[in-house]
Amino acid sequence: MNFELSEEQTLLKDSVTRFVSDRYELESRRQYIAEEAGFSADNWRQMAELGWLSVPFSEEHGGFGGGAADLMVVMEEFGKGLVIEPYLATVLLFGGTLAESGNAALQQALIPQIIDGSLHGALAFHERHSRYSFSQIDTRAEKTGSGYRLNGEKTVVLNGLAASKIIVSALDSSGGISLFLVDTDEPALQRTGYSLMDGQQVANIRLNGLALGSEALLGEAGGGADILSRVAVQALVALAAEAQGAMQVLLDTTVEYSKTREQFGVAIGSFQALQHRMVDMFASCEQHRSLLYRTVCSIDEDPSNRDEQDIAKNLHALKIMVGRAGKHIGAEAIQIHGGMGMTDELAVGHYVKRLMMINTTLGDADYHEQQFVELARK
Amino acid sequence: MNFELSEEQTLLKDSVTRFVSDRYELESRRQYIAEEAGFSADNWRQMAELGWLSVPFSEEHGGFGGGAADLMVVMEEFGKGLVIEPYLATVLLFGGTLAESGNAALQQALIPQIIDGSLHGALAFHERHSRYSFSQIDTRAEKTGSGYRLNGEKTVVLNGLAASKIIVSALDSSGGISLFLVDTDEPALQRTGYSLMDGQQVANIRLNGLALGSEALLGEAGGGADILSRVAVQALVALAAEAQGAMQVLLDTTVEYSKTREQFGVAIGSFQALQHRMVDMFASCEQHRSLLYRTVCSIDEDPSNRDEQDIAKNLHALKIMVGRAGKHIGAEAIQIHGGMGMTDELAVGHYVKRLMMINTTLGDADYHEQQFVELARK
Amino acid sequence: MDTNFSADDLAFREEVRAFLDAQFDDDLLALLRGPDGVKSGMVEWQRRLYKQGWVAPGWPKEYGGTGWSLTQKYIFETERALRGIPDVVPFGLIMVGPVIYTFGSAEQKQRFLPRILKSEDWWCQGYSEPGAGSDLAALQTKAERDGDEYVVSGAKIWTTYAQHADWIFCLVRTSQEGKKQEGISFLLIDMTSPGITVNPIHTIDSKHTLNEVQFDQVRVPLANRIGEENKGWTYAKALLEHERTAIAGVGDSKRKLSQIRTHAAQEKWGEGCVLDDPKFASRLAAIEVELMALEFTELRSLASAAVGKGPGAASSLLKLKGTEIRQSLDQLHMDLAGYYSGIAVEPGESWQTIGHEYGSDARVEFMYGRAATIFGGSNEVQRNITAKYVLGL
Amino acid sequence: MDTNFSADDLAFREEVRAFLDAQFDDDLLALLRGPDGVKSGMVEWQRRLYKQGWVAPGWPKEYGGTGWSLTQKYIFETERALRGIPDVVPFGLIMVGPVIYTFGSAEQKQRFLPRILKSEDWWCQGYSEPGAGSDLAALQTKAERDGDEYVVSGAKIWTTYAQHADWIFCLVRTSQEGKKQEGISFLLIDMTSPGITVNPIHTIDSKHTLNEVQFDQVRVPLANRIGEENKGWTYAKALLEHERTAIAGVGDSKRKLSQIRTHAAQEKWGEGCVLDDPKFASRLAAIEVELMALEFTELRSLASAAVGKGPGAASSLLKLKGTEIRQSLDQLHMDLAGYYSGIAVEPGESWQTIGHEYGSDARVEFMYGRAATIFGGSNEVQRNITAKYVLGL
Repeated sequence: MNFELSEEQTLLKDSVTRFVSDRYELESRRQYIAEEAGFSADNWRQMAELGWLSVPFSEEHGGFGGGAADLMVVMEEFGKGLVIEPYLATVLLFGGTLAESGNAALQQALIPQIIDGSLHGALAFHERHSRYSFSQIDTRAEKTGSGYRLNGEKTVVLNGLAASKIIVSALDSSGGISLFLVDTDEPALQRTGYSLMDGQQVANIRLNGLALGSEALLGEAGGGADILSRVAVQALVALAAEAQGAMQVLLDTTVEYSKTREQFGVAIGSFQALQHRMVDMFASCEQHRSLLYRTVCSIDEDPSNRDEQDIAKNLHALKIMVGRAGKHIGAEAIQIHGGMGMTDELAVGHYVKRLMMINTTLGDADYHEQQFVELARK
Repeated sequence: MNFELSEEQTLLKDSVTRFVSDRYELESRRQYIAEEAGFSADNWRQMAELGWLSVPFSEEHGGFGGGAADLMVVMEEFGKGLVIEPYLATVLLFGGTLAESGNAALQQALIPQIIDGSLHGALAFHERHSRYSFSQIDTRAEKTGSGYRLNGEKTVVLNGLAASKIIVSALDSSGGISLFLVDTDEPALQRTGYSLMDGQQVANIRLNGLALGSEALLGEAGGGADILSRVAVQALVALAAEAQGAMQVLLDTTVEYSKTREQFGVAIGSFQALQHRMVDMFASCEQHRSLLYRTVCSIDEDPSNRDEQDIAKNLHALKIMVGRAGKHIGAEAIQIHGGMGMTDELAVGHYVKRLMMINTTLGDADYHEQQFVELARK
Repeated sequence: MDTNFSADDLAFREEVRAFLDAQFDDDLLALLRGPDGVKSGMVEWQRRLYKQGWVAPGWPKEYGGTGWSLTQKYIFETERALRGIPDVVPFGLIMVGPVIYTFGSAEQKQRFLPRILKSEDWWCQGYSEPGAGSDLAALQTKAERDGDEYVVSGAKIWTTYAQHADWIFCLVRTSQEGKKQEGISFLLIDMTSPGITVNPIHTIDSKHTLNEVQFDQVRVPLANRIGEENKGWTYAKALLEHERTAIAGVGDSKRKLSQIRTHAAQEKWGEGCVLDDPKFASRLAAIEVELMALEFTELRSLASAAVGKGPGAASSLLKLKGTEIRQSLDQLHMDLAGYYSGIAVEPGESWQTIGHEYGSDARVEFMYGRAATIFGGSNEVQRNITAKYVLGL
Repeated sequence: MDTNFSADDLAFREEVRAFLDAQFDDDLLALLRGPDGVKSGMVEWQRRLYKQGWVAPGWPKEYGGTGWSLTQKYIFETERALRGIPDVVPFGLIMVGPVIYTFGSAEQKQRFLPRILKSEDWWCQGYSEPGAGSDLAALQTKAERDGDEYVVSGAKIWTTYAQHADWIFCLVRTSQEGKKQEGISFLLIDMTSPGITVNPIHTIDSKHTLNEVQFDQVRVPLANRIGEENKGWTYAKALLEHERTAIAGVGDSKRKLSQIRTHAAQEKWGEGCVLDDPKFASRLAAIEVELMALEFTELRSLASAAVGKGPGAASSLLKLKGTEIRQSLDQLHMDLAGYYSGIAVEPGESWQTIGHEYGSDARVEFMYGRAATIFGGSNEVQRNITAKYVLGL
């Protein structure tokens, strides 16, 4: 039993920490967001050079072959800096879906481009009425002589504007979910970009009878929902690790603020009621960390001992706690910062907003609780 | 708009307050519980003499014709003293069912005996698997030539041992619920008595083919569930008012204790964390009182304005809050009393136990929340 | 013990309903939703109320109040909130007005009150300072006498709508002696005075509501002081008590709750809608129960005041529970909007192409609503006060 | 970063399972459930553990410990709790034993340790006093020297199982000088000494577990003092840290959770069972998630200690979260039992005729469990300590 980072992981962590402290002042972050892509192309190049874009990919695809623990190390530091570059969207969701879909030709063509930073992608799975389900969608893929024709609209596609290729989920005629790779310069594909409160640029994507060749199908026809669930494993760990970083910053900032802010002649951190509440914030933060470690360990378990049911249970539990600990810590951080917590100048509100978006990404706490309960019944 | 007691209600309240302060020291209460009936026959006589047993009955039955507010006044004071006499069981559940069942002959014969204190009754509606539903029962009433034959077992019958007559719910052949009046000296009726944690004596009642004449049927065949819901109106108000009294005592006792108990050289009531928690106890107590007044006002509304849907909604909301405020105030009262809160000597634990039993009587908070939600859907 | 409305009350309710339905019309709605909605929309609405004689129900009749009973005030407030009609901007009508008619000179009454009633002056409040938030009395903005003027220097913060304001009422320090509550005076300051700078504060709801107001040797006539020098704290405290009424926000929360129910019934989820989800319904129900109770906590308080017994101990809970309930509703609305809760659309963009039409409103309300437990005496300070004055701790 | 058990660990787990399954047999169970179960049952079980050499995993090998790694201790603890096997009575084996082998004289070690290991002496703890609960150092029980003896007078309270005890270890005041933590000594006192009276305290669970122990001029040889005079506080503090391990009660809570799941599946409700109720399932899930986290908070603490880094900051949460989780489970079990939760049946009465077989157990556990957040440093004191030492407030 061991919860220490390996030497390699410690080096990786130090390198991401340095990147964040060099490049992620709140003011620089505002500038990255103002760039056309919605993030810094220069940062992305830097990430590619440092090899971070290769972390989750297997060695046969030219990747680092990293496990969940490696990913956690990177994402926790990203969370501390509120890094805006679309690591989740391009590397984990788009790249992860390619890696899980078993289409060797596409993998060989595209994964190296992701790793070298030249290709941005996105995964379009949300719809107006899908809520948090991968399969409750209305976009349809109609079989044609030479391939497929897609009609429908996907919403809140992370990195949907900067992406040059997008993987789209659609219902096929058999009622199953299939995944298709589409180019964003297709005229039958129409994008509306907008921002989320955490600064991310996202898009809604309309497919107006988009015609695709049969090679655009990723994996088996009807196998899309399975692929997406496998992709979610790494993505959920990444989100939780990012949330861990953000929660830690909020906790530390709040405790520090309470030591310096004076009211009624003393530091507000000397008030017992606030002390007890900060202890509860600390508890939420540490309990979340424990569940993150638990989940990471279960995923990185020796293949002989790997227990998929246990992993699924841990992941649901983790996402439940991401949501709840994030809300708890976020609300208390603003409250204890008082009026200052309401301002956009201070970083507090930005961390809180990112935690709120993390909660709603890939299923919120209530959704995962429902899944957790169903799993327990089996 | 007016939340003051009338002059008559103030007199009634003062008289119950005096009774409680004269007769309900914790030690006297232990002695009442130790009596054979599980309560004090002398107290019961006193209640009859003071006219309290007549409060909810209409004037045509020889009662006081009191409304929900009058009942509230009596029960809140009972709650402050943890009065153990079976007012709920005999007057409100047994008497209330008679009054609602519309059987004039039985009403004329029995209600005066309740009012003069000579008759104890009980209402047997719980079963091993009924949980909080009136209708999910297994006891059956089979039609015979001359009447009915009852088979089954009722559980946790309040006042089931002291009662000489019991109203029993049973499924008839059409699947409806009917109510039957039975004498407890019938040989085919077998009772097992036991105690609840709040000191109440209750019984399980086996009906082994008990033969009844057709006059034993109360109200319409199959109309039992409706009658019971009407009976529940007054009973729920009474339980909530009793809870109000108990919560008020717990709050007051806890605040007082915190002013005198010293730790670390100061009264524990000077610790801000405890102060804030006691404010939350106060809030629970006052919010409960508000909902109690809301419910009472809606029941006592002029007949022309009476809104049954509104009353039902208020009653469910009230019982939800009885459960939640009771748990909250009870848990904090014990915690803030520290080790002393764990002892049986102090009254604290006894109030907490009574609140716990009130929560489970006639449906707990979760059950009523479900009902509240269903009502909101209509 | 009853909540029966008299026949007169019921007739009054009909009158209120008729007025609100007629006067809060589409033109006004368009104005309120426009780019300058807070100022031009609210001024227009308050003038319509003024014409009806209803703009200041809290004021004594002699100064232009309505003379309504507490029940009538409650009826008006309920009907207003149920229609989603915003409350009047409080700084003139609810806050400084009562201070002026209670403690002001005859000249001050004559000069300021009619302009407040007619919404000719827009007021803002200068209490909080960068170093003095919940600890209001620690304020440092200085006013030194120079002839028949004060010279005011310092800064006020969290000043709502200072960017629109013609006047600001301020607590300033006129003496360093004695306890910090002593030595404070209450001044009315013309916002066009030289030396005043208004700096916007950008808040987490991405709106511009709050400001910092700096005073650099601003000259204020002595005649603009309310009451005596160094007694300003007393006047401010009286005002805070006045502010307490309707602070529970029951009507607004009821409306929010009913919006959430409507939206949850529209939101598809599996074969049904989100409202069918027992856990969602349970969260909604738990809040509704608290709100049903709070409505009567407020009524108890009003009724007690109406029979001359003061608002009662439970009134100390109105802000605490009111803000907690509102924040729970805001959170529930956010959870309902799901990933659409995060959409930060600029005014005028089409919702239809993007997601739920309510997502962005829910977010703005959630974000700005965090302030409800911070400003106007944080909930921590409210608990301290209740512990001390109600529980005697 | 991994939680893989080594092959040796897995083999050890098999050994533990085999031992527990064989030795925790029906005879023992019957003894434990008998009228004198706590004493005779626990002594028998501890003797079986002693025979196996496993009764004191926390002790150094030289004094009779097991020499287990932290992982092995964790495995043993998990397997024990999953089977519902009670932990050893802590006062001798977990509490005073370590004090004696760490700070005691050679004579004391020789005299007391073997008898503790063999469960020949039953110990109890004399710390709390009527006036000194969470503020332990305020204790007043006095020990005055008289020749080669102390004369002890005063009272201890909340003394668990004092009615069974042969010995009590006590903190007593031997000096009034200096800070209250100074002037305290640590004494071992024979419970058969003249002047000792044990008065039962009846608690809200209707069981007799706690007592008040009065000392009226009780004579205790100086040789029964641990270490130096007036240094008792230091020894007691060291013991409190020792006590921290496994304080989270994860294994016991896991077992309780699985009991609740089983009972909820048996409890009919409408067409299905209570476990099908989404709200019930949601409450259960929320607690399980916290418990899954706490299990790893404990493991992180153990693993950190094992590599010589101390238990880490998160270990301060083990008691806080552990007791909160346990109390939530107790409440859920009560709610599941419904009106049957209130049944106060005497031992030996038949459950079948009355209601759910688990209702009364749930109630006793709920009631006694309220003490978990009060005794051994209340959760309020735990939060104070964490705020100070972990957050630096």
